Amino acid sequence: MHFLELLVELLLMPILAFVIGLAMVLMMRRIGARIQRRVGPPVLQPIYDIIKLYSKDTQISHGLMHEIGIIMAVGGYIAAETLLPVPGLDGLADKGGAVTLAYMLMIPALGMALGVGQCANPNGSIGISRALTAMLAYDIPFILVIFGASYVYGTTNLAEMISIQQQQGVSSWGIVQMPLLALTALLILPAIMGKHPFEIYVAPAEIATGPMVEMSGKFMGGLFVMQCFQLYTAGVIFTTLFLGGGVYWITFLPKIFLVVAIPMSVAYLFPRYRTEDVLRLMWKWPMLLGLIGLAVVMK
Amino acid sequence: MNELDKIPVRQEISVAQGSVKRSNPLANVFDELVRFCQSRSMFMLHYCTGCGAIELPPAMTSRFDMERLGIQPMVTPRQADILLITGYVSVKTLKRIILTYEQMPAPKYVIGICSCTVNGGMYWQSYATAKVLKEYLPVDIYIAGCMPRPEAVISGLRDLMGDIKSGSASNWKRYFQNYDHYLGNQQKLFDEDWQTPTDIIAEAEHYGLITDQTLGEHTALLQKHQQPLEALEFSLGEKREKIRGENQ
Amino acid sequence: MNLLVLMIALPLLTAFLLSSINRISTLAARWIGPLVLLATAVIGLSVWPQLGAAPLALQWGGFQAPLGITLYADQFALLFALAMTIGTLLLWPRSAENQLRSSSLALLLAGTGSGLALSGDLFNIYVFYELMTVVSYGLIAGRGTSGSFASTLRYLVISGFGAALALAGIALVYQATGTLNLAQLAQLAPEKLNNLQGFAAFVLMLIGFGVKAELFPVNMWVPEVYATASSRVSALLAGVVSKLALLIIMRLLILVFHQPEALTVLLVLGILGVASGELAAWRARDLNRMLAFSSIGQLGVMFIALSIPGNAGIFAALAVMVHHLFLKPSMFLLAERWGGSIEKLAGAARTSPIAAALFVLLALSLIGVPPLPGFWAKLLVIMPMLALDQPLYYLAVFVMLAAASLEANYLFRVVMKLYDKQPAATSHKVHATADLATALFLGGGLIAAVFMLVPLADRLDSIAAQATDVSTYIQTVAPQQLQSGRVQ
Amino acid sequence: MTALDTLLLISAITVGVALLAGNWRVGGWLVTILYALQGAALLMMSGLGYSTLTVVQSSFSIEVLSEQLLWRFDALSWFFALITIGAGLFSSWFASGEWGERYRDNGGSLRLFHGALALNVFTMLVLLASGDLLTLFIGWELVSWASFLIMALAGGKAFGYAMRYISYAFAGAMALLGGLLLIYAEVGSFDFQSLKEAAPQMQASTLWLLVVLLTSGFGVKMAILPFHLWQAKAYAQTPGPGAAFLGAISSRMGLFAFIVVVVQLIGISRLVEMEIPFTFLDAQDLLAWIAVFTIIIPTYIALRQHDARRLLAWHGVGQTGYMLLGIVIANDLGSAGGLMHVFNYASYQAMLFMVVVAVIHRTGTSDLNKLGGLFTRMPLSYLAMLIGIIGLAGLPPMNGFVSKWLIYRSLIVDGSPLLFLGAVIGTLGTILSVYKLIHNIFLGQLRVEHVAVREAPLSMVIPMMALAVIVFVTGYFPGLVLDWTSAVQASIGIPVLAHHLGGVSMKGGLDMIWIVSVLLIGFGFGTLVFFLGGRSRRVHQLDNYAGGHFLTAETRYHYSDNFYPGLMHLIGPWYRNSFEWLERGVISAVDTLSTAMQGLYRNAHPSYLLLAAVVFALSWVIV
Repeated sequence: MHFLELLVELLLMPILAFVIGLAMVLMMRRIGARIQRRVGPPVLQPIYDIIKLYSKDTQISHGLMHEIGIIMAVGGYIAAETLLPVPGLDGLADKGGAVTLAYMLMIPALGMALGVGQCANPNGSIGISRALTAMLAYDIPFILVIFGASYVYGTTNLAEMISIQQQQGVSSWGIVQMPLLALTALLILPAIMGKHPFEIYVAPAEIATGPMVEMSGKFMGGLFVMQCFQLYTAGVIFTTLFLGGGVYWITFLPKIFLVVAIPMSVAYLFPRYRTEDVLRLMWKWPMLLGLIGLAVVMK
Repeated sequence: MNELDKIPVRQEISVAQGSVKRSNPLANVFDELVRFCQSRSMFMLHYCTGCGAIELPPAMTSRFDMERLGIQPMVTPRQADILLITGYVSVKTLKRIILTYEQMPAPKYVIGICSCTVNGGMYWQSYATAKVLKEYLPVDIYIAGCMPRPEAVISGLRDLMGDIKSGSASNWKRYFQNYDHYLGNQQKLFDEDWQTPTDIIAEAEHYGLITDQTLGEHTALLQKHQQPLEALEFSLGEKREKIRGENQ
Repeated sequence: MNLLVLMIALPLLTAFLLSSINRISTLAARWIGPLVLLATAVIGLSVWPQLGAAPLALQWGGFQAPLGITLYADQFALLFALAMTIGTLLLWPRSAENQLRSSSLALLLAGTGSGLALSGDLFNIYVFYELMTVVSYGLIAGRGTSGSFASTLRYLVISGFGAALALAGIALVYQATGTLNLAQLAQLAPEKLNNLQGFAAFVLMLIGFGVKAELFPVNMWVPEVYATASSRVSALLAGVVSKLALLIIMRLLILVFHQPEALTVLLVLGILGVASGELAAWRARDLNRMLAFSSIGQLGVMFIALSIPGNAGIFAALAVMVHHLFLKPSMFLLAERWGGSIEKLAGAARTSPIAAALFVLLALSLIGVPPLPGFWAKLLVIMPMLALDQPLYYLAVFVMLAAASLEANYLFRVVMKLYDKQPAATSHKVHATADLATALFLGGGLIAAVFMLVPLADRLDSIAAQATDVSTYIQTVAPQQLQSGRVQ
Repeated sequence: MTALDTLLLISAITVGVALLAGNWRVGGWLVTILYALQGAALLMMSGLGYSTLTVVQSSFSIEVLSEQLLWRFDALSWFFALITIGAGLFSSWFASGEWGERYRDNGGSLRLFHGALALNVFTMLVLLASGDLLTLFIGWELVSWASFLIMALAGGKAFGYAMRYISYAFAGAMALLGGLLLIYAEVGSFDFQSLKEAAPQMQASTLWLLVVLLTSGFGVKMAILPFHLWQAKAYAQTPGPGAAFLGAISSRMGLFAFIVVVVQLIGISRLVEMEIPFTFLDAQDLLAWIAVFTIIIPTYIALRQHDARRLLAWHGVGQTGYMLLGIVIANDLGSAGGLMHVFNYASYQAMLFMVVVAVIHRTGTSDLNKLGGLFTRMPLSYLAMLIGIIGLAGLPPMNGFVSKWLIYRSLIVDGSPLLFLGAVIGTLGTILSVYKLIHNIFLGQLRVEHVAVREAPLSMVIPMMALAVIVFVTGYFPGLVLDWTSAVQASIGIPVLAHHLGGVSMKGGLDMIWIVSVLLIGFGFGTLVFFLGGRSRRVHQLDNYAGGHFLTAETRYHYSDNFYPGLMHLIGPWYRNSFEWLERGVISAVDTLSTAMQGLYRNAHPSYLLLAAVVFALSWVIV
């Protein structure tokens, strides 16, 4: 039937995600610079960085798993993007749904963790330990959000969630239906994206950027690509769950950029949290909000 | 103290290699693009050995903002393109600097900041200080001064940027090509069993940068003392004899 | 028919003649005891089939019942008479210095035991019971250690009290009915003994005879005696003699005392026996004491089974008794060389693998692991209790099940020690061949029972049915009395 | 002679052959072939797994206590038997080669090991075949003691753990016996059918008592809270492949019996009616919450282990919670998930144990703080462990994801956010813990003493790889297993899950064929992107950034101990060993009582008691 069409969609979705992700990285760095009253990087800086990293003459590898780890990290995101419906492109949204997506997103993290492990650098392992702990911290409220949304829309299919919100107008948007859960999601968004103030796992001065300590050249480049996907995914998921998704790119893009911009703008104002403080914070306020939100939603 | 011109540097090789033109015009464009990106995205490892480091924060923060030039600080040699050596280098520190340099992925550049890296500066008489950085590592740019202001630092970085863009900043290759010379100087300073856990000769082979200056008496001495450094290979069966030696 | 009398008379006679025989020939004195017992067993077995159809009553001493000495033999009684005889034969006491004395004591025990099982009136029962008690003092003290004397004394005191109480109970019965013949009592009981006096008589007799049956408050002698007596004697006392005492109580329950309170007393004492015995066994540090406490627990289960009204209770009790009859002597025989601290047993399985394996089998059966006989016996006890749907019986089930868990725990602690890979410092004694062979024979009986479960159950059921058939009892002993009873 | 007779006969023969020939060089292989034959006999009944057959009777039956004892197979038994025989086959295969020789050389009795393993399989088949409550109990006890046998084989410490197991198991069995006999008293028969008919009329109080007794009985074997303490240590100490076998299937027998009696016969709908006073909960909720705590607590205990076998064994306890949770939810999704998780879990748990045993075989330790960097030395074992941990953590593309997805989805459908949250907390803990497992063994720095280590022998690698293939293929095509679970659902009277080869056909369903394909293609593109960059150069593990420090082979440069300090800083104080405390409390209570009883028998003067009895009796007479 529309097999060819689907194939094109599947190809297009990761590419779009990457391009938009690049722009988001730029935006993030610009926001950071502006907050610090700097000029910030030029427009094409993310591309420069990636090209430079891929074109390094020395690509230091610590073994096969180090390489496979990076492949898993990038490949996993490429695959995950096809589960994420965007205007005009539903991809495989009906084959998996929100729960599948949430677990698919752990594949890149796992790949990266394995790759870092192979490097035999304790700084990397410490970073992974902290990153996994942080994941434990934010995933618990995140799962409340996923559950709440699935409950409200009566489905875990993201494409259906979008169509429900689109058909019934703004009043049916997630943010109106379940404002507390939206707030929860917003609170944990910087942690999901691994950004300030929850980036203890990179802690450059302390554990030499943690997981990235042995990453050079294209390995680092792969992680830069992954970061683009990461920001994009976070933005799109939030938009899909709470902001009605989008039928047109023209309305969709501002939403996802806004979603990413909000935590970024706030985040740079805070100092880093320690690991146990991340846990304590995440398990206190977002969790509380999430539970109340759920109670409200489920009556 | 060695004279600068006594260093047997074969300038013409590196220059010729740096600006080699490929016959395919597209490949040329590609090379240009890569060099441009490399020049516009420089990650630096500031090895803050001395007082010069104090000038870097202003260069990075709101006043001068290096990031607008695509220059970012990085904390591990694996991610860095530039090694900034910001001040005097004691003998003990130099060992670390050399290791760090060797762990950086090519193309890599060294910038010596402050007079101390040029000729020892105010430590010129110190017994514990390596005076001329250039004897041990191929330095791309010196930014002299005690200490140089942020403007000078940025200016130096821009010079390097230009060199990279034009393809003439290829001093890193000299380290491989003349490894015996650099190693000799290092051995003279440290001891004859001096070694780092990095395998420079294998890397030189990897990039085809072995010249007749790469290997010599000093590398022979090195190989006498060196622990074997082959990467760990997969093993399914019995053929373990080669790697077993690693333990001894 | 009259042969049955020989079952009692022959061993008794031999016992008294033994010393004379010994003067003539020591060899004959050594062998005559077992041979007589063998002969008695053969007699008993030859009578066995004909009892299936109808039980036999025997008036002895020239008077008719109720005045004469009445022997009553149904399969139930004969089973335990046989158990007594064969048990004594299997567990024939072997002591180097006092062979003569212990032989005659064993013969006496066998004779009195058979007599006890076959007696048909309370007075004879009391006489045989007392005789048996005295014989057991001798057997227990036979070891001659200070410990055995002390425990004998303790046993003596309690038995004395028990005997007095039993006698008081019998007196009460006699006062109420004017007879001690069981058949006549069975006739009179519904009107004369179905009151408080009857109940008091029952309780007194229960406690009195309960001394031997290891009934809860009067079983304080058990651990010390079994720990100090020789294992063969302990096996005999725990395995066989206790069952005979139980048999009397069963007879009394079936024939004379039908008060529901009687059952309640049995139940409560049984529960207390199980709980106290198994709990105490949990902390026992040597095998003999552990087995002693465990046998208190097992006897408790039998009392619980007896407290179930109707045929089912007798059947269940019979099953548990027969199971215990095989199991406990076997275990005590194994404990013969494994006495002392359990810690010292570490690694004993290496020196005596067969004994260790047998111990595992016995332990498994004791705690009731299917398909071994112990499980089915336990099932027979619990099933009718739950059907009764009464709180006290639920409690009993709970206590039994909890006790089984404890039992599994302490028995397998021993097993673990036996199979420990680090052997203890002292070397282990190997079992005497005779001990091991007897234990294996009894253990083999348990395994054989697994394969003959169905016929065995049927057989026990019919024995129980025969035992509970009161009217047959009365009719067999004294047909004319039955009629006159009605006239009265 | 029915197919079931054949199966049981071959299984019994396997026990005999194992006991007879276990010590021979070919003994292990002989036994392995016999397991394969058992598998073939099972396949003769494969109609059970596809709902074309409903029941296969055994022609053997006996009558005891006027009860007809029956043995038969239905879809549920078939499904569990498949896993049992598979686990037996692979474990025995694993044990047959070099592992067995080493075991024998170290003084172990291979005959006893193979015998115990075969006995376990046989007794489990007998249990699975039970056709009424009495045979169920008989099978139950046989299985318990067979597991005890294999646990105690190692001697030493294992004795203590096996002892603890049997104390729990026997107490559980007694609870079970109480429950079953209570049913008999209520229903008047041990027959399944009569219980099923009588259950709807039972009084709530009886039913409560029954559910408590049965669940504790079955729960001890499943090691659900609060009976979970025995399992991990006992399994971890079982010799090598025995641990793989026990870990894979042994405690599932509890689940099997739970499904048969509580789900199939009493019925979950009956549980829903049983409300707990003064709460919003009913019996089903209670069970679900027990399941959830069984997920969470053992998983986070596993996180603290530093012995690979214990870590896995504790996860085994935790994973049971998922199965129970799915089954207790009892809608089409949940029960399919719970059942499928039994299969999935068996496949990867056996494999993970095998990997750990292979590592012990080669390095002599399973201490996570004494290993590291074995990836280059044992790459195939690493691959197996990787696949296994992805399965255990429940991530795509392995089969563990599918079953967990089903359970999550059922909780969403059911509208139980807190149960869902609990299940996810368990999964997250699992991810943390399995990463630590693979990292500390295979990743990081290779220690000097392990440089000469080689890949495990083929006799060990092949079973691992075969299991890995199963884990992946049933993740790719979950329909293969869902066919069987659907047959089981049909036979135990739960709504059947609509499924296809790729997964679940429903609104917001799951199609693993697409998901996995797209993931693999994604990896393909990832590889392309990766090779856009220049050729990579492998460096020695000592060529590593250490803040300028010079690394040598003697430098321990591997992060392993206290792997999650940040997390432990916060949740560390929450580990209070409450259950250990509880257990010790019970033991000392029994101890005190026992001392009192001993005192009663030993010290208290018997005549006093006698006197009391007399006074009591006389007063009764007089009053």
